[in-house]
Amino acid sequence: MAQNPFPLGKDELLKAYRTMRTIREFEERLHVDFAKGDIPGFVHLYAGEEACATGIMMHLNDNDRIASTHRGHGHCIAKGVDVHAMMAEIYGRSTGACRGKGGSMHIADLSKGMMGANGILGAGAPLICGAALAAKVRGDRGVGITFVGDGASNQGTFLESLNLAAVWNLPVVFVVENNGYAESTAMEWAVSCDSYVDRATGFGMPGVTVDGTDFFAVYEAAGEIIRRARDGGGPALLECNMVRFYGHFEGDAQTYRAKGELEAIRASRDCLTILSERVVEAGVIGRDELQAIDREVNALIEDATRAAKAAPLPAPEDLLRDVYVAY
Amino acid sequence: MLNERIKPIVMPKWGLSMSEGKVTGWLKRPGSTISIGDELLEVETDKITNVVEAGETGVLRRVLGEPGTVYPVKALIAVLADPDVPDDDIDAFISAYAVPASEDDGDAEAGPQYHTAETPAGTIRYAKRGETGPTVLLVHGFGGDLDNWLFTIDALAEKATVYALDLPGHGQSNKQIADPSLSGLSKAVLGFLDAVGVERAHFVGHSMGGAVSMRTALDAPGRVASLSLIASAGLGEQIDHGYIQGFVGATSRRDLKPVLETLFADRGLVSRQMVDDLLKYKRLDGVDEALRALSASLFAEGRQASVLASGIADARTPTLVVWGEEDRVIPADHAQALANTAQVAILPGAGHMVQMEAAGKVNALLKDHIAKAD
Amino acid sequence: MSRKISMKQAINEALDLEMRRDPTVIVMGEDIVGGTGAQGEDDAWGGVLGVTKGLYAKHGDRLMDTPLSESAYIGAAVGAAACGLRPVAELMFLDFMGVCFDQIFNQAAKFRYMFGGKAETPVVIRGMVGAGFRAAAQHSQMLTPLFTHIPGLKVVCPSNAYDAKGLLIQSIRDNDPVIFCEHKNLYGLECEVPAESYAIPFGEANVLRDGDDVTIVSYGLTVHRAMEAAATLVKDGTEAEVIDLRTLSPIDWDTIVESVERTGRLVVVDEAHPRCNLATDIAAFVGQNAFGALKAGIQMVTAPHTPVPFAPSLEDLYVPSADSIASAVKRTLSPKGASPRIAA
Amino acid sequence: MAPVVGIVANPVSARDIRRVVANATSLQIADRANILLRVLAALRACGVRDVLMMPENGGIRAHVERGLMRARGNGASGGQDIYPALHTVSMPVTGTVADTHRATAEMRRAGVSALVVLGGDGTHRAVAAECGTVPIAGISTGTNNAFPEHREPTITGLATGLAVTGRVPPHIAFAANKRIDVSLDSGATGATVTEMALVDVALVTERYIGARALWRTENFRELYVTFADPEVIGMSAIAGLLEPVGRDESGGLMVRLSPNGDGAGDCRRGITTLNAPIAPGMMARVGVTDWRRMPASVAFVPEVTAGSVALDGERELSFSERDRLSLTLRDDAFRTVNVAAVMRHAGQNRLLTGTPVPVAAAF
Repeated sequence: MAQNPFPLGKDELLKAYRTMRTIREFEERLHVDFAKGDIPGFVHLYAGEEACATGIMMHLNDNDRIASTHRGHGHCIAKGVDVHAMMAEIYGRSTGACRGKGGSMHIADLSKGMMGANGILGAGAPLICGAALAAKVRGDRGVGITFVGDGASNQGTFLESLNLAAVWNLPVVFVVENNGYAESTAMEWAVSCDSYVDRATGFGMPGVTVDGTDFFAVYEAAGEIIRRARDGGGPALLECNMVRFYGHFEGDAQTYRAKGELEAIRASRDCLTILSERVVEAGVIGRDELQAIDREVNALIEDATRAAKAAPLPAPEDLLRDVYVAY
Repeated sequence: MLNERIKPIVMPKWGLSMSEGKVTGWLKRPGSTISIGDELLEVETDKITNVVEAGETGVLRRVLGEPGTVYPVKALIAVLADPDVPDDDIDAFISAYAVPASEDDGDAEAGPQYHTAETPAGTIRYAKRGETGPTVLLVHGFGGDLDNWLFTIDALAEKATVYALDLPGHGQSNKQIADPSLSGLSKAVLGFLDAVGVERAHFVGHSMGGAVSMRTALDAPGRVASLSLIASAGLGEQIDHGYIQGFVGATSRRDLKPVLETLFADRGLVSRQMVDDLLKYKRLDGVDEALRALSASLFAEGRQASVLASGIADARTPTLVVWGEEDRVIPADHAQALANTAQVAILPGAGHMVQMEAAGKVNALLKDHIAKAD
Repeated sequence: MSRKISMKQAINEALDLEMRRDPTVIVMGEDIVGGTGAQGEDDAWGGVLGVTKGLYAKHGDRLMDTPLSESAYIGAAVGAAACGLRPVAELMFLDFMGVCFDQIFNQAAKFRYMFGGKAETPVVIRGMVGAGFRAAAQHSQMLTPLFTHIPGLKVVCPSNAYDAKGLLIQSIRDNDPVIFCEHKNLYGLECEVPAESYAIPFGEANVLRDGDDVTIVSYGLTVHRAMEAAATLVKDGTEAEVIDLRTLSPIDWDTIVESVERTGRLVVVDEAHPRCNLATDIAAFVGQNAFGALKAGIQMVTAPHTPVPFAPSLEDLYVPSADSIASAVKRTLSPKGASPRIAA
Repeated sequence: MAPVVGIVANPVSARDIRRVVANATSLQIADRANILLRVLAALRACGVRDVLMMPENGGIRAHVERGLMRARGNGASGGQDIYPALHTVSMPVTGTVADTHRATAEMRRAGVSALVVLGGDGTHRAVAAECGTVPIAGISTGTNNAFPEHREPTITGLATGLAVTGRVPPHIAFAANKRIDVSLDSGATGATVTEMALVDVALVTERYIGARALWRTENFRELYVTFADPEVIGMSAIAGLLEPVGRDESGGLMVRLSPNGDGAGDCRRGITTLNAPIAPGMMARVGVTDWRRMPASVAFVPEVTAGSVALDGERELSFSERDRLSLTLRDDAFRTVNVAAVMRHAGQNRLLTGTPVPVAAAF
């Protein structure tokens, strides 16, 4: 094997690949099963964007908090939420991460620092300011990462949070996942100042744009930004330019896309392909090793799906449980 | 126009915070001949309703207090006089009567009505009344405080120096109880006496306070001049577990009121204010833990852990045992444990809070006992 | 030791004691310290009406001035609560709820349920409510019904200093989000309050006055109006039982129903607007669960269905008065009391 | 026919990690648009009536069009257009460097007289790769701006306008520039990748592209520069602080760097350390082993066998032991507008006075 030229060890590279592959497989499976009508409600898939969640989360521990979006499966998996519990949650089962009461848009696991996917766009930003404040008050060097789509970055909550984080010098990283579309609306039209870095600059914090389909680009930039935040350097914004392989939600015909757009991005901007080509080409990881991971992930998702479908529904009395601490 | 043969009956002052009372009804008609100790009327305060007993003899010549009307403390509500005192004199007396300025108004400005002492068991709140005669210490029971001696302290203070304290975990004393046993409480009481410079006192203990007093008499006999045990714990195993559990567990008026009613023969004596005051006490930080620790230590599983009767019988400390016949918390027959060595009085028509329900009789017994033992 | 202090002092004291007891308690809000970053004194304001005055000197940076940015800092308080702190966020006037309600009703109120009972959000949002302060339509509302409508929120509205201290301490210790409504016209009202810490449990109404003829239920400022009304009704031989709800979520249904079962008559007084408020809620509950006990139609005394007017002469008509409460009681006592009336 | 000027304005320059690690500039989109408007006004003042612009979705064009619209609307120009007509190259937008390549090539085909470029070294490099003989007028809006000179853009626009309208002779108006060609033969595929740098080629041991920017000096190994200017930022400064080499001289400089930059240097191997501004706001100690002149047209094969090639401050290519890398400096590789010379000439010849003195009369 060649000398490893990457900023991560082989085990870490394998872990990153496994995470990205798990997200991809999880989402692809949901895509198929949703079309069959197996899944209640609606789901927003993260496929295509895996490098962003993974590149960032590789720098975090359970003490660091993230606030996610409606498109949260990838963040959950990368932050270490149990895949079985996630799948069961999406199927509305009692074994789900939220006992079947949250669903796809509200998967959370606070023990892993995952403060919840969020159905309200932009709502995670103030929450993560609070998480970062808690870390600051405790002095535990924890950081808070909030993810926001290009569209929700227009929310007042997000902009107010940039200001609050700067004023309080909180260890927060605002990650803008720019997949070009706010639901169906082009980012270019909906975001007036055109640049997230400009927005960050306006609030007195640095902003960085990286190619969100390049795991290493995200990993490296996030590493610097997170380390800066941990060291008390304050908040920063990270824009990841990336691509969404599916619609806003499942069932979206994506008629707003240009002809050939999807085919083109799948061919040239698939972050999983980019990563695996890079590591195989460098001779650090063998293609067979990646294929072995693919098989394991496939089995895991298959098992999680089978288990979720077989899991018990919540009991009727669960309807009234956990509204308050007691009474 | 002082006429010594005309004796005013005034609105009594029960306890430090009482400033007024409502006449709820007269138990004697005008013209009745009154003896000392006769029940004259009922007065309701924001804390409690009780009977005003006659302290003098005479004919009830005038009844001035209208039922349902609130009068300030020391307001003239009736006049006693011998039959031969002319009506004109009585009318003149009434028209000349002026409510003495409340001494407490001045006191409240001059200094605190309650005191605190720093002791090894923490801050202890206490009240002190009287300056002469023997020293008396009043020790309240489980969940009580020094206001349990509302009708006792001023009566005894006429001829004694009376201290009443809040035990640790109670009233406004420190809420932490380092040692929630009778010995622990006894040490706290002795620590308090040290802090206020009292070497020896006549102990008057109610319920758990009786057991604490007995424990002290056994452990430090030199400091206990006599024992007056009122509805005392420590004389038998039995105790109403429901009361203890109910008292500890209650967090609302609805829960607490029926519990408190078991303390009295006359359930009607439990006023809104009494319940509210106890709830306010129970809500204070540390109280719940203190009460639970005490009940676990002293009354676990509904039995009293310490029975001290034989030790006290042997110790020969001059002892008075008083009980309300209708006590539903600790049965009155526990008094029999000391029947051979102590003066025993079982009072009819009273429950566990006999010193409140039959205050006049209990006070008379206490005065007599303390005078004899001193 | 008990002594007389105002409701404002009682709230200050509750915050002080809880910050002393628990290092995870932090207090934030606009100008709660005052003058942060400015050249003048530290602790320049201590809150717009001085409720938090002096706490900065005792607790330093655990008192945090915020930008005028309710959505961000209320959300941050919620997020910090979900991460182990016990933040008390002052929302100066609860009328400002409009700009940050999402953080409260979609986030804080839902975490426990939506995350399957695996999240706690021990946050307190406290602020001023109520009319009578000449503060006009956007600084005077009693928005309590908006909050009681939301499952997961607890709603508290004390009527006096003693309750304010004990309920605020309970709110801080409670593991659910609490909206703590402080009637600005009660801030100066004094009563006996122990210096020590104590917590008043939620869901226990306070019966301020016993009576067998009619039950008057209220909360906040109008409790005092109800007591005034009860005092005047005595002259007619009417003894009113006055119930101060203290907490609106949870609400003490038992005390209300038990009282109505005894009195047979109910007057509910609510400073909120008349539609879908606490008065209608309680009236409906009693109508459904204690109809047999009722001797007369339930009367509701509320603010009118208008914004709060500015002109003092109009605002004085806005808040339910002792007279209007007494009249409502008389309606329940008259033979016609049972007939329906249309409220203003 | 009036000359047409092409404009390439990169909306995504100055967005990299150096904002975080070194407080580098982040020029706002609105400011880039304002720069463009200033350039356009200067071009129009010199008689340029048509401008061809690269399409982009980063917002620059939208801002510029808003500015043009306002100028037409507010009547400040007294009915006269103060801006040239703006045309856009018809091509799809990918948001990548490919857009710059394609737009440059299209403009060259369309016959533009000069290319005004807004961006950093990276953007200029992309334009230089495709511009052929069309001169470049560079405006710095990037991070490491060694290549474009720092100057008020109105002046750059003015000089460009004067140059393309023939009011300044070409031998004064335009200057020759150097570049380094990089050729990488893949040992795995046999394919050859060629790239170029305008200012510097740095070989670093990191073998991944990542966030592209260079800031970890311990990984620096070899440095090749077209000019070594102690007044600029970045890799060129390292060379410039050792031995200045001008933009107009033939050949460049080659420097070998060592990982032990921090004083613990290995004296036996003749290592010295240099304190250099390697990025905006970032002074760093760099271990220097030796340096020498890099003559033009001679292929250099580096000693480093595996790592990444950073072109003008950004990691672009990675290579391994199996690959073959060579570097060659070219003199006279492309042309730029010599703003300083043009403006000096304009002043000396009073080109902007009401009745310009004929160029010839000045001599």
